[in-house]
Amino acid sequence: MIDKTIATAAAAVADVHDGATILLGGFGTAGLPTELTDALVARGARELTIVNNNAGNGDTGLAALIGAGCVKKIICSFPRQADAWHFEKRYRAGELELELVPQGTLAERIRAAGAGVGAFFTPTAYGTDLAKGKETRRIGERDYVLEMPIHADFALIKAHRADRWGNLTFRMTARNFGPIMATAARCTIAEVDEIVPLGQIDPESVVTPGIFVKRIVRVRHAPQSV
Amino acid sequence: MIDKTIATAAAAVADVHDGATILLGGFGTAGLPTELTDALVARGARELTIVNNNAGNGDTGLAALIGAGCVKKIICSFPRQADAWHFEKRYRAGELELELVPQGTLAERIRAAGAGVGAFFTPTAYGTDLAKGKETRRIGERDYVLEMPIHADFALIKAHRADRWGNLTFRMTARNFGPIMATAARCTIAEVDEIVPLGQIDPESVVTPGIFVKRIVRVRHAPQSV
Amino acid sequence: MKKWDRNQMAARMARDIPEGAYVNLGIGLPTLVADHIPAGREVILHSENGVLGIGPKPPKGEEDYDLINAGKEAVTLLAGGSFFHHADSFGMIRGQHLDFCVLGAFQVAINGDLANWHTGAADAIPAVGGAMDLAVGAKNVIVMMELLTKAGESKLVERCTYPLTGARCVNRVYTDLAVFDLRKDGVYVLDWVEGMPFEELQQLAVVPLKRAAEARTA
Amino acid sequence: MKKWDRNQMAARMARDIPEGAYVNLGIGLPTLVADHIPAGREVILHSENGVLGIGPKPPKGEEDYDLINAGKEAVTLLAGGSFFHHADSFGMIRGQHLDFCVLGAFQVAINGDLANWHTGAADAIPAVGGAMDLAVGAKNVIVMMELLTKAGESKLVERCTYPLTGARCVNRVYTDLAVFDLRKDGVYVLDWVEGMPFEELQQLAVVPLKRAAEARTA
Repeated sequence: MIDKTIATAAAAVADVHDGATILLGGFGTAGLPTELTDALVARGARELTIVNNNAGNGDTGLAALIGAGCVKKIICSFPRQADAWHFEKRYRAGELELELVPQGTLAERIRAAGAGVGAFFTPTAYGTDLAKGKETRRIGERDYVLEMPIHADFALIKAHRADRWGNLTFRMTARNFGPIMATAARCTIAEVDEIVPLGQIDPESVVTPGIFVKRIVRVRHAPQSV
Repeated sequence: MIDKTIATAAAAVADVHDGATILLGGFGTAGLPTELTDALVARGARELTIVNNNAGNGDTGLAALIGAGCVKKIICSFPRQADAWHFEKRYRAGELELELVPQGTLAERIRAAGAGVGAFFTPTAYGTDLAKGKETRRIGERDYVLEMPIHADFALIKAHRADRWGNLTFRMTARNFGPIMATAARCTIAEVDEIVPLGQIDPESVVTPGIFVKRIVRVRHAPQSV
Repeated sequence: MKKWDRNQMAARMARDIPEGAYVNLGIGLPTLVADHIPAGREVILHSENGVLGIGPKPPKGEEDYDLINAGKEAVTLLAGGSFFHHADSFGMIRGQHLDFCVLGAFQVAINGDLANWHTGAADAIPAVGGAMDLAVGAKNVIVMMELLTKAGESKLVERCTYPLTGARCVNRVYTDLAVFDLRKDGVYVLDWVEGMPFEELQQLAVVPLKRAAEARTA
Repeated sequence: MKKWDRNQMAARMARDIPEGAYVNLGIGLPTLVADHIPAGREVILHSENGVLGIGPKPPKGEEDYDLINAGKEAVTLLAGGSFFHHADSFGMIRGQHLDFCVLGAFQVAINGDLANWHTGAADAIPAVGGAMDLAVGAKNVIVMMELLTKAGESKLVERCTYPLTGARCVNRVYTDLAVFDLRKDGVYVLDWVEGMPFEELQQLAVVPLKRAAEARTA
């Protein structure tokens, strides 16, 4: 019987290796896989490349991972935040590489990796500093920049409900990067509020089919509001 | 008040012009917008380019449109069927242009048009006759073919439920090309089994948000089985 | 002469959004536009983090931070709203399905170039978010900003000196002094504050202005 | 020597699909594999028209033609199944998320080249469907075919003479006479019908064969 449930977040991230590229879900606090991220900090793998919309803030989650010196590179769209001090300190010290990507290009590069697209032309950032050094092309009446997929070793995401096959639903805007990140990693791990019996998720409403999910972990804390 | 409902299929396709490119949903009989297609035959616009997975069969629907001499070109993945006689006759007579596209490339080209992607590299068809004359590139360890988006003037699709904002859900595998076609046309028209009050479609389960839909028409016949 | 305040600017902009429009409102000043959509006019608000049909702010104490806008503020969802993932959301943007996006700006050039993501300062942490996607994507790219910097320099310029967010993308600029339509043959003033002679506006803006045919006369 | 019949071929193939595998079965012979998955083994079937978790055929009279497979036959959905659109479905395929696809073929070359979409006849209506996507996409591209044409020629060839569906993509070939593993250093026979000397198989197949270390002895 297929059962993708893993007992603990620690067990779910136990094979994250030094040098891994990790897609980390979430926008704001919505969709942040907080327990998996904590487990990742505890795991202590080094030289990680992290892909997230932001670069961590405060002292928890991604910021803690950066603070612990586990991160070599961040690929994100918006690292600047009032309390992004862990990122800022290491970035200014030259200890942390930053690849700044427009948010939609970030999403599309992740989606391209999951969908087997080798590269794509996007109009975003054409004529700006973020397109410097990149191949461009005029197609029809628009100018485009060539962008490459972002493949990853692991994706850590937060979903709402799962079943043992790994089918997922999300909660409102906590969906954000989760469904595309799930497609782009060799090993996708989802922390979820609830694991329901097979067949209880309406097949019309499955957002991420289980084919993209290797491991599910039920969170221990109560969801912030359901 | 926004209300995208149109009273009849005939009214919904009344502005389809000669030379239009039309995305036509459906795979098998699932998701075929039969009433809109009938209305299109009655409308009688000529020199149409039709994008569908197949090239019509029997004497109804797309086959009738071809039989009526309305179609100049078909873009599809699988025109060969035992009863695709209308297509076959005109194709063999040199009266109908065929652009044969692998099914996944067809889907991705439509999706690219809807998502503002200017072109993309796909591994599909590399090294085959269907990639002849196309730009290719080795990226990483795979070889790719460059493919262009398919933009359209109209998309005619079949959905299950709609609300007055044009939000759509689909029925099982009748979903097929509908959601991506809806994104790729300047004017998307959906025929639906049912129009429900705003708010009755669960926001987590909307498959096609109304932003992609210009007109909805309730079908007159009963759905084949609900 | 009295400048338009932030709410007046937002109301002036909101007036120009037609029923049924799909609109993305940027963080800050543009967010105010939502409060000024004329009563009874249905406008569908998009946020790039994956939601269409944003409603008013939730009552205090009822915030659910799984339902937020791009500014990470708690919002509500109207009946008819929907959720989708980031690739679909930016597909909507890049694919030119939004009728309007309303953005803040450091500078707008008369050819429509937009600078709103980076001051170019060497030590600044760069951050772009969805600005570049919105700049190339929306059918109408609208800027809302004060016309002048604190130093009194026009932010409507011949050519941007700050790094670009997008090239030739801005259609219209709503400021505290006037509304500017950027057309191929020049900058047209659609409206300006009462009591200010057009000539004074011209002096402040510096870049050459034309009166739109439909503009009110001062 | 008795050739394997279609059900035996399907059963032989099904045996090699592990629990939890995601599998796309092509039209015709490959579809039979579904009926031979060993009892108690959960295998999740995909169809490129947008469904995962296909169950058995519906009872006669209960067909719903909104729920079909790529062969346009009515199917059912298992608990745990899901529906998605064509771009997502082919993203799964192209993105190498399927563990196996099982296809028919006109010819397979020893380097893994596959020809199954077009005979190359000048007057044939060309039709490709999802074959080229599956050929480049699945982690394991499996062919099921009779080894010999009606004229007695091997369909396992040095080089395909029919137009290719995909280059160097086939991993393994299940035939009515033997199972072939296509490896970098040659074609390995994993299994063959009882009562046939290996030498006879070699004669029929023409292309040079090796016995896999794990192969049973005849």
